[in-house]
Amino acid sequence: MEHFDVNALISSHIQLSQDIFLLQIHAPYIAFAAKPGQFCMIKVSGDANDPLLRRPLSIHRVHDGGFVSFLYKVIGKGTKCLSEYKAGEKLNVLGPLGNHFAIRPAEKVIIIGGGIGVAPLVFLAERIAFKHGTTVLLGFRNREDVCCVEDFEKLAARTLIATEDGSLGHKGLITDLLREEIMHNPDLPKYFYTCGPFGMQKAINNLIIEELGEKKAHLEVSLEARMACGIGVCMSCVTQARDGDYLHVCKDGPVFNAKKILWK
Amino acid sequence: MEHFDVNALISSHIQLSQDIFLLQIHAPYIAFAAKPGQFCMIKVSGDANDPLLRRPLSIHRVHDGGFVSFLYKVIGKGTKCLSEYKAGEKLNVLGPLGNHFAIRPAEKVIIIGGGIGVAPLVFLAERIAFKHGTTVLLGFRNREDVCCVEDFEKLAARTLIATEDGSLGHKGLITDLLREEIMHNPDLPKYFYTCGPFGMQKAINNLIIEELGEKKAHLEVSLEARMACGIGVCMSCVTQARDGDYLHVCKDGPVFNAKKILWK
Amino acid sequence: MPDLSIKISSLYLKNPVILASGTCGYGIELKDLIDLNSLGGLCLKGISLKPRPGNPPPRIHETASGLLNSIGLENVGIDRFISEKLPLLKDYDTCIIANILGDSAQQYIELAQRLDAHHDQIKAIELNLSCPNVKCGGIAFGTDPKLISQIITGVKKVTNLPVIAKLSPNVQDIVPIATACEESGADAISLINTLLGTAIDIFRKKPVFNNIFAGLSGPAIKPVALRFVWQASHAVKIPIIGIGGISKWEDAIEFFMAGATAIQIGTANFFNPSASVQIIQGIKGFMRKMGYKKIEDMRI
Amino acid sequence: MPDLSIKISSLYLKNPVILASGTCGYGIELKDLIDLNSLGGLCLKGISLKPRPGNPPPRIHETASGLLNSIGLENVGIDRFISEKLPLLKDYDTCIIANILGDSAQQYIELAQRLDAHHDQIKAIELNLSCPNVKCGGIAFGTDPKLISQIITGVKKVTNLPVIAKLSPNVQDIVPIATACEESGADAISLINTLLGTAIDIFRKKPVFNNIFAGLSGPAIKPVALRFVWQASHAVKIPIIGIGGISKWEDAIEFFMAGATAIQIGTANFFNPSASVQIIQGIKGFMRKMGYKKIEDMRI
Ligand SMILES: Cc1cc2nc3c(=O)[nH]c(=O)nc-3n(C[C@H](O)[C@H](O)[C@H](O)COP(=O)(O)OP(=O)(O)OC[C@H]3O[C@@H](n4cnc5c(N)ncnc54)[C@H](O)[C@@H]3O)c2cc1C
Ligand SMILES: Cc1cc2nc3c(=O)[nH]c(=O)nc-3n(C[C@H](O)[C@H](O)[C@H](O)COP(=O)(O)OP(=O)(O)OC[C@H]3O[C@@H](n4cnc5c(N)ncnc54)[C@H](O)[C@@H]3O)c2cc1C
Ligand SMILES: Cc1cc2nc3c(=O)[nH]c(=O)nc-3n(C[C@H](O)[C@H](O)[C@H](O)COP(=O)(O)O)c2cc1C
Ligand SMILES: Cc1cc2nc3c(=O)[nH]c(=O)nc-3n(C[C@H](O)[C@H](O)[C@H](O)COP(=O)(O)O)c2cc1C
Ligand code: FES
Ligand code: FES
Repeated sequence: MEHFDVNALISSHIQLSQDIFLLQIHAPYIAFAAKPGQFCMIKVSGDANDPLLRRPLSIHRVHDGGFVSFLYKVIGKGTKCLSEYKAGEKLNVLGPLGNHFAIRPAEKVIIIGGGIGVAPLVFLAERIAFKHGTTVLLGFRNREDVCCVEDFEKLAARTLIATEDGSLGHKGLITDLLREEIMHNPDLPKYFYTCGPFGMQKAINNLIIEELGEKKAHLEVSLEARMACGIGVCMSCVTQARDGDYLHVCKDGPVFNAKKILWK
Repeated sequence: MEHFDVNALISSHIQLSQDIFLLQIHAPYIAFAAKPGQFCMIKVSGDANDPLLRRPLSIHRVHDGGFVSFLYKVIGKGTKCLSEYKAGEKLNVLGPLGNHFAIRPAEKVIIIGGGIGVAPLVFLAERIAFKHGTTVLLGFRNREDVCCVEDFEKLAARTLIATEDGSLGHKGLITDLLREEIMHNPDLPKYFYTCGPFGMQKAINNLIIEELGEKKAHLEVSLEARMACGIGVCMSCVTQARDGDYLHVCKDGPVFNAKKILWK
Repeated sequence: MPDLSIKISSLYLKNPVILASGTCGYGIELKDLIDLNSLGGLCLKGISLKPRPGNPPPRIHETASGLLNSIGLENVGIDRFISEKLPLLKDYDTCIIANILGDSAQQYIELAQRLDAHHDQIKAIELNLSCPNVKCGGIAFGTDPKLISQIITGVKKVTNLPVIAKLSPNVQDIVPIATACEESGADAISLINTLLGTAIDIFRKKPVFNNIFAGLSGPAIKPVALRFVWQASHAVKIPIIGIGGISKWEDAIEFFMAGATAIQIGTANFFNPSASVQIIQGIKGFMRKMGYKKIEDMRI
Repeated sequence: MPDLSIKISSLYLKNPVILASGTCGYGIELKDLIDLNSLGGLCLKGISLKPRPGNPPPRIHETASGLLNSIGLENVGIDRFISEKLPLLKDYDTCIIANILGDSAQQYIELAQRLDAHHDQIKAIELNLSCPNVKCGGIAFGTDPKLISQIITGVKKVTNLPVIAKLSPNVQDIVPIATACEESGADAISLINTLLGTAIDIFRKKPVFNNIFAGLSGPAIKPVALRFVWQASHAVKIPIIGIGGISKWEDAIEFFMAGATAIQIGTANFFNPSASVQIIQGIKGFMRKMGYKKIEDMRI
């Protein structure tokens, strides 16, 4: 896996809601090499040492001309720092990192995103949905958090939304949508992709196994872990595998076959 | 001495040359209380811890409506950080701090500034030159570094310039101008003010004593020292007094009677 | 409504936030910037028998999220402290703690005796045990349990004021030292003092500080300070006052959870004079939100 | 043109910049990002006799300008290290240093013996002496001069490779330990390993790490690391390899001036993978500008 450490110009940086931002940089090497599901490590404090570590963000989309975009939520010190960068400034970005989602025929997949976990799924849908249609299920806490719906719709994807408070779409959890999708769809797609909170992905995995059985459940999940390096040298980013081993999210992942993961 | 810790809006921030910036903030309490020679401690890294300490900057001018400006040179990490703030952002500023220049009749004073040491002297000239004229001698390394000349001229001050490389005004040191001023001026002013590098202020002090004798030499200097607190609690900002004691620049100064200082 | 008050032996503090010695001068300097009455306590600049001029400049050097200092314990000496500085704090309602330092056990005892006469104003004595012991070739008192015991026992004999032993982190194991403090009658332990560090001026090719070494403080040292507090609080029963890199209320909570009864704010006062007041508010808010009633409820 | 090369006993390094153990994996992972041939050396991830899975997550926690880690020495074990990892570095022209760790002196000796057979590729062995000694109730080897001597003497008997003793900073006085290393035949000393620290998760009311304590690294610890290097280099004659918080060439120069012969870059590799290469360039530029001909000329 080839990756690059570039000092990239910020081409645009837009606040989409209270705490969600869309960042676009010019990084042709990364744009060219990137595959859906991969991520970058971004230095958010310039030359200063606080915050010290880079922050991992999924590649949200790549654009003609060598642009790469990230969709992120401000949750702490690092993402707050990042949000203060302005178009025209430069950012140190290392990527593309990690493995990627397997690309399958669009009519056979369902993409499932929870919260800011939708970020990498647009890129995935773009690569998959080219010439096809895809089913996309999105879950959010409330209307404020909803994002990327038009992105998926532009790709002619069938996009269903659930919000916990019912302020948009189905009132309830994304698993409700998924159960319905599985039950009312005899012509069931074979491949599922998810990204979002661990608990959500766990619930999705359980549901799919429950409904389809271990053998027919093909689920690729994208996991998060605290990362120092992003390139497999620090051993910090582990998640536990079903066989007891530790998997390194930055190198063995972030995309995993759900069967490999210990869903505790 | 009353001082305030305010979270001030940056009203403008202009790059005057390669490394000199003019920063203006809205800080009515500070503006109202400020006297020439006083300084502020500015937090240059927002909520982050690197750089950790505030940076001392002299009050360059105060303006109607409660605005305060600073004129500073980027020399290291802290001033670099500061220079990246934009108008519309906020800065933590503590001030006004320290003692101040004594205000004397304009016709009796000579103001002498070296390099970025001119910063507090404009404020001084404004307070002094009100209704009067003042002689101002300014020394710089080269044309690039020259600043504030129009500020002084606007105040109807007689402004003479020396640059080390002769790219503007007299070619040579500021002491050349001062010697000439003293020698060719029978009607000598009684009070001198300086701000600038320690070596320059030392040379000026020597020259004045040499030419006028200890008794007639009335020189107020503004000194710098590394400061952690700016308010007299950390004891870090010492300079040595002639009597062997340590003076605290942030509280006993930054303005000192030159006779009190050990010019080593 | 959470109750922030704490007790350290006979000492009652309205809240557990104290300004650390050497970072709040003689207290009065801060009166414009914070309401001194809102503080749990004020630990004043370290005082010696004779005035000390301190070290030549430079006395500070910034490091990544840290501060090296070599102030050299500059202070006005016990006489002027009592005659000039103490009276200025007369009208404030906060707990005043005197911090003392000496070259020998005898000096600590003499200082404590002098201060005891002012127990109307001074509510506790903190012993800075990180000073070099002149009699024993300059080894810091803080590294030798026997010397520490000697000082504490001696001081306890001459005063009824609560005695706080302030320990140095430049030791391999804090447990025997904390235990020695407890056994010799200290009412509390405060830690940490600064970590020993240095910096070099590469353009002059010499150490930044005349004394080569200096003390590191600030957010950089917080993880180390917290470790010492955890270790000490699990080894002794007397209260621990946590110090080291505290600049936000979240930091303070970490120290309470690690076993501290109170905390001191040091370097943060320099870059944010309102830190202490903000931290008191933050502690209150957190306790309310999480349903903690007393500071000690937060202890893990 | 300054000469950046250095010698550590029989070991020749083209320049004094080495990547620190645990921060560059098995080396090969970095090949896309930096020219491995430009490095003075690569100190690979610490290796034990048996593979070690490491600790459960979380394994890292960010602090102000620092990083706490509790990786738990995860590694593939000596067998896979030799069969899978070493061959990948065959074609690179940089000095490969193996870092080893054990539960007992015997394990260090056995590891050294196994590695000695690969002296075509491995040019030195670094002993990580900060591991808890299982036989002695978990006290770190690095705090006991006798244990250290035992390990070094034993290792020197089974290999002719230069042996570097990597020391822990969690001690009161590094001098007796450094002296013990020198006397028992170590070819060099590297320091510091991480400072012991901790952090608390205040919302879960428990330590962030399962093991409570973790190791602090990064720019925050530089002043402390530099102090240890100064103290050790003034106590022994064998070369010192300085480690701790180095992220810029200026930091590296400080270490050389404090007495280091070489340096290692650790945590900086994480937030700036090009740090080592930039530091080599920076050292060169500084030496040229200031007229230094050899690294040792910079020593104060
Ligand atoms: C492979 C990968 C891809 C990601 N993609 C996105 C994305 O596209 N959009 C987005 O909004 N977020 C994404 N995240 C999560 C994002 O990295 C965290 O929200 C961010 O690191 C939080 O940093 P902070 O300083 O604001 O928060 P703090 O909580 O202050 O961070 C403290 C430390 O914990 C780490 N940390 C905190 N939360 C997470 C988390 N969820 N995952 C990993 N480390 C964390 C931080 O990196 C930092 O080291 C991704 C995470 C991973 C591992
Ligand atoms: C009372 C006072 C008034 C000042 N007024 C002005 C002004 O109006 N305009 C201006 O350009 N500069 C002024 N200075 C100098 C200014 O404070 C320094 O240039 C600035 O602190 C450098 O910080 P840095 O991080 O960029 O440099 P670095 O060299 O990276 O700073 C490292 C450390 O040294 C301290 N330091 C470095 N140089 C100085 C210095 N000359 N004086 C004090 N501390 C220093 C820094 O504050 C910091 O703690 C003043 C200094 C003092 C004491
Ligand atoms: C400038 C300075 C001066 C200090 N002077 C003293 C002192 O006189 N007596 C003392 O016991 N501790 C002194 N200390 C140590 C602090 O009280 C505190 O223990 C240490 O700085 C760690 O806390 P912090 O990280 O919050 O600053 C001083 C610290 C600093 C930074
Ligand atoms: C994630 C991580 C893993 C480490 N693993 C090892 C190791 O296996 N063996 C070892 O001797 N030191 C290990 N160290 C310590 C480093 O080699 C180095 O001594 C320490 O981090 C200080 O340097 P730094 O501040 O430049 O990181 C590790 C450090 C980190 C941060
Ligand atoms: S983040 Fe360093 S190994 Fe995965
Ligand atoms: S800067 Fe703290 S006393 Fe002067």
